[in-house]
Parts: sequence; C-alpha cells; structure tokens
Amino acid sequence: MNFLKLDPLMVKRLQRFRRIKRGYYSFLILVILFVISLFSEFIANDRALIVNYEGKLYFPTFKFYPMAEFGQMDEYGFDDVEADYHGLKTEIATLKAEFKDRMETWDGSAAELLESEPRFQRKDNWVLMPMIPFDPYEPDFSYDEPPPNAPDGRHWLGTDGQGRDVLARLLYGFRISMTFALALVVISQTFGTIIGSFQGYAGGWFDLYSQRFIEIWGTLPFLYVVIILTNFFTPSAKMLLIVFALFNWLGITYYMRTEMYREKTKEYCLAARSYGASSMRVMFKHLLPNCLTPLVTFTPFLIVGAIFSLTALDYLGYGLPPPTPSWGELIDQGLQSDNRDKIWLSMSPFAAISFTLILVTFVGESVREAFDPKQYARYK
Amino acid sequence: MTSPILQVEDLKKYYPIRGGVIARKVADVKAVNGVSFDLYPGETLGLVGESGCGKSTLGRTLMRLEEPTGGRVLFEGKDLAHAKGKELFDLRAEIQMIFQDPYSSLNPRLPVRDIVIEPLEVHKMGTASERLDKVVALCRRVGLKEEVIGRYPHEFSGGQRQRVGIARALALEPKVIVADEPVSALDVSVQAQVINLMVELQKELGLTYIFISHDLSVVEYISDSIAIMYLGRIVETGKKETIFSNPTHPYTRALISSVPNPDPRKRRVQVAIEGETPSPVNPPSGCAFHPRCPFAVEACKKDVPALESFTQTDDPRHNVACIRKDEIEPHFKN
Amino acid sequence: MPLLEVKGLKTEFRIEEGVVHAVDGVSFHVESGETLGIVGESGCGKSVTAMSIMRLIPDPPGHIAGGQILWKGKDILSMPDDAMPDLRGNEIAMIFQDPMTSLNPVFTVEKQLGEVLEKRFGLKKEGARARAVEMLEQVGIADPSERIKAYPHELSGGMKQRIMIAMALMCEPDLLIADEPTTALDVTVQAQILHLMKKLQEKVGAAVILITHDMAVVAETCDRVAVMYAGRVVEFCDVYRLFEETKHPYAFGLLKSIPKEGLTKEDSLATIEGIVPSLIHPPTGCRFADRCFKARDRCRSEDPQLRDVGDGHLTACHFPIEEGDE
Amino acid sequence: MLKKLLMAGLVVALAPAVTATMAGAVDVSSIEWETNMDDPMIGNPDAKQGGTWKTYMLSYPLTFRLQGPDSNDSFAGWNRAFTMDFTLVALHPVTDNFIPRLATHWKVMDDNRTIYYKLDPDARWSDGEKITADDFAFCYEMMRSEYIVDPFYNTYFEEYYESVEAVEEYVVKIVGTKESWRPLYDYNLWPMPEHVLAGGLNETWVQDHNLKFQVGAGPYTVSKTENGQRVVFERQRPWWGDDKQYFKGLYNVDEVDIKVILDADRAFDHFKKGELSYQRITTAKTWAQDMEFDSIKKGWVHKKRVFIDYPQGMYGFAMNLQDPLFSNKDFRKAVQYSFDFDELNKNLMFGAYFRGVSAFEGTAYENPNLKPYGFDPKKAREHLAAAGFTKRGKDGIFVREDGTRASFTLTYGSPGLTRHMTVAKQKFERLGIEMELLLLEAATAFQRGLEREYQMTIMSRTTNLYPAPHQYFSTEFLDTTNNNNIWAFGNQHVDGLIDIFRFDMDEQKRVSAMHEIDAIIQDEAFYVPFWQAPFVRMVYWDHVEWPKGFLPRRFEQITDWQVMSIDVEKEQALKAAMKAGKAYTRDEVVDVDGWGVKAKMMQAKGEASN
Repeated sequence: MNFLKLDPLMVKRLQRFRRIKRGYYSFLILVILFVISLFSEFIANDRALIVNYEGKLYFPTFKFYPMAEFGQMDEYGFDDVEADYHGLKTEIATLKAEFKDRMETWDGSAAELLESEPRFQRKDNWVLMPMIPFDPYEPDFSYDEPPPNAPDGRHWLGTDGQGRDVLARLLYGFRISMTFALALVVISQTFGTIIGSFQGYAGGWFDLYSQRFIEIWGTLPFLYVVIILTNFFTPSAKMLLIVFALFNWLGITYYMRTEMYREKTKEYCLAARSYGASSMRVMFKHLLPNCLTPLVTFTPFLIVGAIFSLTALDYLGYGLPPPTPSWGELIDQGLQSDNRDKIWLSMSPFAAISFTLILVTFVGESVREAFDPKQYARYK
Repeated sequence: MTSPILQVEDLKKYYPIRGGVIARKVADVKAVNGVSFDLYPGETLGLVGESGCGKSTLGRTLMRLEEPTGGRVLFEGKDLAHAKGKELFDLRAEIQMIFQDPYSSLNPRLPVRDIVIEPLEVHKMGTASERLDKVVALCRRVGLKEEVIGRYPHEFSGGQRQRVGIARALALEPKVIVADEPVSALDVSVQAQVINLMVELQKELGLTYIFISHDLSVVEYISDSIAIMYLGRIVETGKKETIFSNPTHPYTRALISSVPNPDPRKRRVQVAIEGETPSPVNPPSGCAFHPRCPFAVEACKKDVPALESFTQTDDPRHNVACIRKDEIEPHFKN
Repeated sequence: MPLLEVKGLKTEFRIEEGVVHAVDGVSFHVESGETLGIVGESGCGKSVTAMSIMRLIPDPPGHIAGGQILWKGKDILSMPDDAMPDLRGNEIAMIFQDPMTSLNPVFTVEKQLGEVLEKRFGLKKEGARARAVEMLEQVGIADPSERIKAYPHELSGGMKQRIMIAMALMCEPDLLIADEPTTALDVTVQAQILHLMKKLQEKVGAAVILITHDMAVVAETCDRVAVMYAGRVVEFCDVYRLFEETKHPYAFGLLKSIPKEGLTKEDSLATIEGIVPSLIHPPTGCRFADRCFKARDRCRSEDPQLRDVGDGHLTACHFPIEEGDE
Repeated sequence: MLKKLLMAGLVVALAPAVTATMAGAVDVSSIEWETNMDDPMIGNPDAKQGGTWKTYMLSYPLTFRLQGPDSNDSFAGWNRAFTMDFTLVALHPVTDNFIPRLATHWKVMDDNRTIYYKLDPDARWSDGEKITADDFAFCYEMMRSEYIVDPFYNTYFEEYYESVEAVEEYVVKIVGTKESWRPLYDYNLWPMPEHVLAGGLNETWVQDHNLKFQVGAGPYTVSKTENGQRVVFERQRPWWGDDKQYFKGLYNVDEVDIKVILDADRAFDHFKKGELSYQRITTAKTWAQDMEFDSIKKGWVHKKRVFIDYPQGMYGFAMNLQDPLFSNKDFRKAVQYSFDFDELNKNLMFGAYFRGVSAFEGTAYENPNLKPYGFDPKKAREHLAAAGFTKRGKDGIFVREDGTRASFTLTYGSPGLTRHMTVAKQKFERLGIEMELLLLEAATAFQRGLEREYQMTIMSRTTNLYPAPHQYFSTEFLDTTNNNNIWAFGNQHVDGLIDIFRFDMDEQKRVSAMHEIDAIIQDEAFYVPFWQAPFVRMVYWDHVEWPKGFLPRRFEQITDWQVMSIDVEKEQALKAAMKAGKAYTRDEVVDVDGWGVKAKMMQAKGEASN
C-alpha cells in the first residue's frame, strides 16, 4: 500500500527512532528473539536435529520415525512407536566407548562387537540433539522426586508440574504470545483504522451511530464475553484472536476518527476532492498516511496489552487450550499453593514476561518519542 | 459584451446546528445566504469580506467541496450546483482552486511530482510519461526548477509551495480558478511574487479568477471587478474603480477607510466604524449591517435590502444592497 | 538613559537539525512614552526578541546566548528568577497575537482580571470587581458589568484583545510589548484596536513596542521603527525617514512590494527575489546579499554593522539606497 | 452435606412405586416395637472429658439459621451437628444398621411406608424443654412453609412425606409417599422446637432468625461469639444423652472453639503454631512433602492416614457409546489399556491415591473380584488392531483403512485436571492414539456430558450407601438426554438385573445382581475409573486422643471431633515439654487401617507405590 512507502517524514522519524538507543536496541533484541523463536523446533525439541545412522542422514524435526528405523524397541516390545533420540544418542555413545575398550585389548572382540551388534555397522553414527533437547509437551519423569523438578544441568530452568521443560515452554510460549499479539494488532488495527477512518471521514449519521455503537460495545466486559463464548465455541487460538480483536479494534477508532476529522479539514484534502478524487482515494492515498502516527505509536502498547491479556487469560484458565505452551499457564502453576516453594515455576515466566513487556514498552516509548518529539520547557 | 462564464444565482449554503443525543437539527447557520453574481471570461472578481462573512464558504460551495443548500451555479450553461457523477467529475476539471495555507494544502507525504500529477491521474489524462512531461512543464511555468520535483513540501518555502499549489490547480487546464486567500499566509515580499505569477498566468492562459481575500490592497491591485460580502450576502458589486473611488454601501465605505495607509503622513484620527461583525449563528434582522451602520433607520431592521443596480455611477455592474443608497452622500476616498 | 536598551542580544534554539540563531546580535532602544515598531517578515526574530525581553524563551530548546537587555539601566538578563514575575506585568506588560489562547478558557473574565487586581493591588473582591468593570469600560467594551461574567469563548476576538489590553494596562506598566496584536483581527476591528491602544498609551504614558509584519500598521502607529531581517536589525530610524528615505535595500524592497493605490495588473509588482537564508547556517557577510540588487563582493564577505547614516538613522548596509535606485 | 445426601435419596425415590397397601388405623399400644441395642458402641467409654477443641471455619456465618438464604456456609456443618443431626434413628457408622437416636423404638408397617417411632422421654431441648412428638409434626409443617424461603426443603418434604403426625406425646407416625425397601432411611426426621419457633413462623422469620442461635437437641450450645472472628460452643453437662449407649464416649470436649481462618493453607500455619488442635491434610503434596516440620520431628504432633470405608461414587473417564469411535468395544478397551494410572499417581500425585475399579466403589454392592485394566500397551495394540487401527499415520497416530484416525476429544471442566490430562495425552500419543483436550467452564462441561455432546469426558458423581444403577445404566434413558446415563448404555439383561436391585426384597439377590452389573460394566469398558482416596489424612497434637481405629468405618456419618477427646493433663505436659524443648518419642506409625480398607485396596486393586 501507498502509505508503506517511506516518505522523508517517515524516514526522519525512523532515523530519530534509531538514535534513541534504548528503544532501538530493545526493538532489535525483540526482533532477533522473535525470529529465533520462529525456529523453536530446531532449538527445543526431543526429536534430534540430525541423525547419521548407518550411512543415512535423518532430519526428524518434523518427521515421525519409528524406533525400527534405528533398530530400537521399547519396553513393551514395540518398534513402531516414535524413536527415542535421547536413548539412541546414549546407546551410540555407549557402544562407541565399548568398541574403544575392546580395541585396546587387541583380542579381536572389537570385530565381534561390530558383527554381533547389527545396529552398529558403521562407526560414524551420531545424533545431534537441539540445544534444548526437550519439547514443550513431553513429560520427563526420570527424576526420583515427582515434578516440578528444580533447575539443573538437564533442565536449565527446571521442569513444570507435569515434568515438562520450563525453558522449552517459555520459548514456545514466547513465540505464541508474540505471534498472537502481532496478529491481533494487525487485525484489530486494520479493522479499527478502517472503521475509525470512515467515521472521521464520513462524519454525520454514520459517525454518530457507529460511535454510539462503539461506546456501548466498549462497555461489554471482555472477560465475561470470553467465558460465555467458551461455552459456545471450542476455545482455540483462532477464537481467542477473534474475541480479542472484537474488543481491541475499538481503541484505535477513537484516534483514527479524530485524526481523520482533523486531517480532512486540511486543504490538501479539499484540493484532492476539488479535482474529483474519489472518497476512497482521498481517504487511503491522502488522509490515511497522514493519520498513521497514533497507529504506529499505539502499536507497541497494544502488543503489550495483548501479551498481558493473553497471559492473564491463560492464567485464569480461559486462554489457549492445554497443552499449549503458555506463560500464563506457567505462572498459574507457579502460584498454586502446592508450588509456592518452586520459585523457578513462577519466576521464570515472570522474568520472561517482564523482560518482554519492558522491551516492548521501551520500543513504544521510543516510537512515541520519535514520532512526536516534545521537549519540556521551563520558563525562568 | 461577452456572455458570463460562470453565473451564480441565489446560491445558498446553510449549516445545520444540531443538538441533543440524536443530533436533531435545531437551527441553521446561513453561511452563504442567496448570493448571485456573474463572472466574465478573463476577468478577476475580487471577493472581499471579513472573517466569517462566508466568502470562503462561497468559494468552496462553488467548487462543490460543500453541497449547496440552494441556488444554481451555471458554468457555460451547465449547472455545477446540481451536477452529479460523471458530469460533476468532468466539470471539476474546468474550475480549480488555489488554497490559502501553503503548508496544509500540500500533502506532506507526497513529493511535488506526485502532488501535481494527481489530478491528471484522477482524470486519466495521457500516458504516464505524458503526464510526467506535463508536470515538468507546469512546474517550470510556475517557476520551479525541474530538479526539485522529487522533493517533498517541507523542503520548500511558503512561496514555492504556493507555486506548487498553483501548478496543481493548472494541471487540468481549468478555465476558472477560485483562489481562496492565496497570498494572505505569505510574507509581503513573497506575496508580490505569487501575485505577479497569477497575473502572468491569467494573461497567458486567459484564466478567469475568483480572488477571495480580506486584503483590500491586494484585491485592488489584482481585480477587475469586486464583490463585497457581509454576513453571507453580497452588499455591493462593481468594477474595481467604482468600488474604490465611489464606495456606496456604508459597510464598503467603513471597510475601505479602515485599511491602514502605508504612509505615516496620512494617519487617520477617527475610527470609521465601531463594533464587530455579529455571529452568523444569530444574525441581526433586516439588513445585517444595521447595528453598526451610521445611516441606519428603522426600516433597515425590517427588510433585507435587495442587491440593486446603483445608477448614480456610470458603472453598469455597480449594484448596492442598501435602502438608503440614494440618500447617502457620495463618498470620496481620502 | 533610554527606558529599554537592547544591546547585541543573541537568542538561540537548539533543534534536531542544529542551532537556530533566531536573534543574532540585535540592538535597539526604546524611550519613555514612544512607540517603537519592530517590523519584519515571519522568522526574522521579532517575536523572539520580544520574548527575550520578557525572559519567556522556552528552555529547552531555546536560550539567550548573549547580549544585554538594560531596563532602566539594569540588565534584565542578570536579574534573579524570582524578580521576573514582578517585572512582568508591573513594569513591562505584553499582549499577544492570538487573544483566543491568551485567556484561560475555564475562568470568567472577572476572575482573571480580579486575580491580577487582588494580587497586585491587594484589592478586596468587591473593589476588584468595580475596578475591572471600569477597566473594561475604558477599553470600549459595551455593557461591561455583564460582559465581565462571560467566559472567554463567549467573547469575540476583538473583545478578547480588548480585555488583554485592559489586563496589560491595568498595572500601568512603563512598557507595553504588543506582539502582532491585530493580525488575527478583521480590518475594521484592527483599526479600532490600534486606535484604542494609542488612546490608552497616551493616558497611561507607557512606551510601546509594536511588533508587526504590516508596514501599513507601522506607518499608522509608530514613532520609530526597527526593521529586522534574518535575526538582525537592518534599519533603525524614525518612521517618516523609513518611508521616505529608506536606506536598507531590504526595507526598500519590502515597501515597494506593497501594492500601491492606483497600480493595475499591467504594472507588475516589485518583488524581492530569492528566499530568506537559513538561520542554522547563515551566510557570511550580509544576510540579505543573495537577494539584494545592490550586492557586491564586499557584501558577501564583510558583515555590515548598524551605523548612523545621518540624523540618528541607523542602517546595516555597506551600500545604502541612494536616490534614483529602483 | 446433608442436602447432598437427601438429593441422592431423591434420585433413588424417583423409581415408580410398587402399589402400596394402605395401613389402616393402628392401636399404638398393640405395636410390637423394634429397636437395636446390640451393636457396638461408637465412642470410647473411657475417653477423657473436658478440654477445648480448637478448630476453624473459612468464613464467619452470614446467618445462624439452617433454612433459607445463606444457610449453607462452612459454619452450617457445625450448627447442623447439634440440631438437625439429631434425627429419630441413625445408621450405625460401623455396622450400617439402624440405631436409636431420638427414638428408642420404631415399627415399620407392612406397607413399607408407614412408620411409628417411639421417642426417648429423656430427650430435652437445649433450653430444658422436653422433645415431644409435636416437635416432629412442627418440623414437617415448617419445612413445607414458604416462610422459610427454602425451595429445597419445600419440595423435598412435599415429595417424600405424606404426613407426620403426633400420635401420642412420645409417638410419631410418619407416612411416606411411596413404598420403600429402606423406609427408615427414607422416612427419618429431626425435630424443630415448636415452643420456640411456632409463634414466629411468618413473613419475617428469615430476617428475625438471621442471628438467633438454634435451640437444638445436641450437647453443645453457643456460649460466645466474636463477630467476624469466632464462635464458641460449650458442652452442656449434664446432657440428656450422656448415658445413652450410642452417645456414650462421644462429644467429649467441654468447648469447641471455632475461629475464622480464610484459607486452609493459613490454617495449617495456625495449626503448626499450636493454635488449632487438629488439621486435615487435603493435598497429596502437603502430605508428601510438608510433613517434616519441627513439632512432628519432636513427636509433639502426630500424623495419621486413617482409612475409612465410604461410598466413593463414580469418578473417571466416560465414553460416549453413541460416538462412532467409542461405539467400538475394542477401541474402548484399547483406551482402557492405554491409560497409565500408575504414572500419573506416581509422578503427579505423590503416589497418594488408589485406583478405582468398580462402578459402585465403597458400597456393599461393589464386585470384589474385579481387577482394573491397568496399563498394557500390548493389549492396547491388540484391541486397536481389532478395532481396525492397523497402520500408523505420518504423525504416528493410528489410522484405519478408511482414513479414520484414532483421535478423539476429551471434554472436561476442571482446570486442576489439565496437568493429569496433558500427561495422559502424551502417553496416548506415544501409543498412537490422539487425545485432544477441551477444557470448558465446569457447568458447560457438565451440561455437555448430560446432553451426550462429547466423545470422552470426565465424570464425577457422588453416591451414598445405596447406588442408583437405574439412573446410570438403564435402557429407559437411552433415547433421551439430560440424565445420568451419559454414556448411552443399556441392554435388556442389565435392565433385569437393575430391577432385581430395585425391587427384590432379598438382600443377597440384590447384591449378586449388582456384582453382575459391575462386571458387565467393566467388560463393556466405557467407564475408566480414576483415583479413589478412601482415607483421611490428619495431623493432631499429642493431647488429642482417639478411640481404637480412630474414625468409624463409615466416616461421613459421624465426624472426627465427635469421637476424639482431649487429655487436659497431657496438654499441660505438652506445654511444659515444648517450653523446655523436650522431644517426645516419635510415633512412627502413620497408617491406621481399623476397618481393613487399605488391606482390601492393596490386595484387590493393587497400589502403585505407597
């Protein structure tokens, strides 16, 4: 769209934004983290990244390989359940060590091992696990104590009440929160902008009645609506997104409406109309690009709001359906009376959400400053 | 005498005043209240009045930027006031506007090239390269160098911006240009440049201007004929010379003598007129000027005086809306 | 000793693009009871000069970088901060271009006037009210005892400006600075307000600095004139001399570009070509040189100082206008 | 709690009544009265008397009424224990036989709905007045009165009682609306003090009695209140019931001091400080991990897990037999074998619970021979194959030839179960079955269950000593929804067995019919029992003493504070010991299994790890 083209004013604002170090670096960190989180499957997963087994390379990240593929068998004698990559890695390491031992004895038993162990035909087998070798769903009950287990070398941030890796859940939760927030912002901003623009541009009856409607709509209690809707619809990310969007578009209409009201009286708008430009052209080519300041400056704060609300809803249990990795759900676990002594459960999502929200807020403040620089003067 | 290019007949623009929750209409503001005049090709009509008199609204209503409440605007016989759709779209090309504020009249997000090319795009005139050629030519004509057309409005001074505005108005090759206070936001030295440009363009392209202004000295310079507005109505029209040498309506007289003279030796000692223009929301009865008029009589409070030909001067287009126009002493400029 | 003497005043504003030298070495003086016009085009620094005198430069981004402002011989710039409120209003009053924004919209006229009266003169409520009504009457507001109850938005622009004048003159200051007091007003009202100011000035005996861009207003009201261009005073003289024996090419061009009576479209208007130089990176030498029809090499290298060209007529030009220049 | 019991009874009573023969007028003097003085004593006759039982409630009562608005808060249990719990007869908490309470004798007439009760002439109200038959008639009248603003009692008495009559001063005649095979259970009643209440039963009764203490038949009366803070009950000594066989050794303390503590966690802290005498431990985590505090180590506080034997109700997964997937018995069995209870119990519940197996858990009708399915991937795989799921899809989930995936949605309403369900989900997934989780608001989840709008759900139903198989397994409810037959199960054979249970007067036949139903239900595999907790976990200070076996077998019939006693001397000694920091020998025995419940659980159902 036209307004995405960078005019010098926008370029200047962006330059100004870049100069505000705190906000700019926060923005970079957020973008980098978000991009990294888009590849979460390669970072936190209990499926190996790459397996080199008997001369063949496997990339199990998104593919199901049965145990049979790697000559494994589970305790019940099945080999078509999903391969155990942790186990495979250990087995290979053990076999290698044993082979090495036998080689040292020079008694030929090394060769025997090679022959007798069909799963070790080649010495160069290896398994590359992701940095965090756990996915956010699979419980790890390998500890003596029941979960939640405290942080250690295996689970850097410990496990949650169901033995799931907290770090993995934080990572996936970040991706979900950010994606959700961004999608929400795009949807509600677009919708709100269109409605608000029409209100401001058309004015008159449309404005009057839509404004009354927005005022009434705005008084609906969001949480109750969510609770009621969960009774009619299966709660899902899509449904939550729609419900959030239904309430979130209101805010921006106020600003777009006022901006439009103000801008449309400016003479360049009259000029465009005077040579017969259509209303759509006037609105979207001329007015909208000049009304974007609130849109841009509010976006970070909307993101903050969206992340926060989503976390709050998850915390209350009306958010994303289980077992979706979610910060709110982790905080809920952490704050349950059972887990009050398991501080990693509440502290890590708390730290994550604070960190993210602070970064977004820094970005927001800087964007606002960049778009609307004001110096506070005093008189002597 | 040639026939008028634009005939305005009893043009009205009322704004409703709304009240209550459902915004019911409770009254009207009669911003333009029955204005009629003829505009002849190649001439400049100076439309003069003080703030709130309706002159800008009149200009915008002529442009159909405001929907007229009543009356007709005939452009070469076609009624611009009631035209719709394609007809209106085509008529728009014939009559263009120059705006007052060189800062807000140009979209700050578009470079000059895009601003000037817009009307051509909207009217789908020529190919893309023809349009661009035309834009370059237009910019040159208004005194902008070709290399600046990629720049954005904020990189220009007020005078240059107004040139861009003029180029945009000329893009569609209109016959009539409504200039709404085109120089009042400019510094004096720049004002002269813009006025000179407008005059040159008029000579060259045979343009017809409606020049809306509150500045009598500028109007006196540029206009061929003048219409004086007071509270939504025209109170006096006539050739420039007639109006300045023989102002007849008491308001015209007051207005002219209120203008400070740029000569310290000709200081006035008396104030020509007391009081201020009343609010158009609640205008006085009868002749709207009567509360301030030194010649007012009882009858002035009753009826709205018609704009009638004033025969004491030899100007056939000299019309005055005053019931005492024939009794008032002739006025000569000091 | 002049009432007010401004010597080499420099006021700067720091903005993103750099430092704007809005006022760059301005000097002039005002005598008791006289009307000094400061005239110039937008951005020439005339309003900043006025604000500097009142020490009302918003800081940041602005600050006064140099010079002296001697008020009755004392330097305003070195006065302590807490002395300023007393000086403002009591000794120097100011009225602004936009009377719409100079009054507090949430208080009635009575309250706003009354506050000043109670503070400055220790009047009780009733006394203050009577005095306020009297003041309004003086500035020509009809039915003042009713009007005094009005809120600013209920008043017309002219009336508000009258009230501002009333407030400014209430304390009987020695100097009134009027910054474009009639620019926002209709021409008929402008005539009234200028007339009123003149009348009241005579009555109170105050000196006036009238800041305007309108040469005709200057001609109408001022005794002496300082013409400013790009942050500097280029001509400082008696009003008659300015109009009749203009020395600086800028002032000359300015006067010529006003459409004169009797000119027609056939005669093109005199113009000053070019644009005002940037105040962030002003050119060396004379700042008007690029637009000046008399400019020579010297003008571009050497900064002309304000000098007396006879009878106290000061101009900052190496080659002042002589008779016959067009 | 009482309301719940009444509700369960109501459900049972909806069964069509067998034609009743009207009992004609009976001469009271000719009645051959029955009684039961042969059962063992409930209390400990040697229990020490005196002391103060310090306990808590979660909120200060809004009212001291037991009927009408706001009358069901946490204080009401106490209030009821001294008033409404004094019914004509009671169930013996160990033998399940009826024993005298306010009535010394009773006679059930042949129509099985008319009962004569002979009152104990010693019985007195707490204000000293005699308790007479009129007080029962008045109770009947009052419970039906609109002035009490209590629709539950109004309806209940309207539907259950035909009449309550004072035949003589000490003889009450109750006629129920339907014939019953347990008339003493159905047509029991408590008295209301007519001499106190009769005058005031009008429009303002609710307001008038908001803050009036009940005059009751019980041994305690309110002696002190601090608004918003505490209520103290004081033992009447002497009390008319002191020497009655089934009251002896009960109600041993002089004072019951009930303090307001806003949540159970804080109450535990109060307990640790010695401000409460006793605390039930309701979470497995606390029991497993927070029980090594100082006072326990020093032997001043004892912890016990006391096994009791009380009907548990059905609790577990329910499958919708009308769902295409679950209509396949093999698939149902595959799910049964895929559910790893032990993993959940061990890792998420501290191994604290037992697996249920019977549909009639804890009642006399449960089939003792049933064994739970248990986690068995091999069998699960066999049944999956039999159900047509022979091939794994790309994502590891089994698919049929026609493309049907072994995938279903679990609908549930308790957020607390999410942790168990997500673990179970992972396990299912590994075995090739996909279970999507759908957490709904509790009421919605319940409603979807009743309307059979689910594939699998988690059901939880309370029961009493008499299960209601008709409600749950009868074909009568197959074609309608909104009933307890949420799985849409039923067949002729089971219907027949249910009728035996409902109408046959032979207890033995009833029991074997129920055993057969139980076995059929297990074989049909549409109910996956989840955990059971047949015990009370408690901690108490050393001076609190208990009868042998601690709590009666049917615990819910009589509560902990009624049977324990406080040894004031030991209390003094403990105080001194604590002051001196002197440790006692620690009582290492934790489990108290006076009724063989644990043994039975361990043997029949197997306990994961305990």
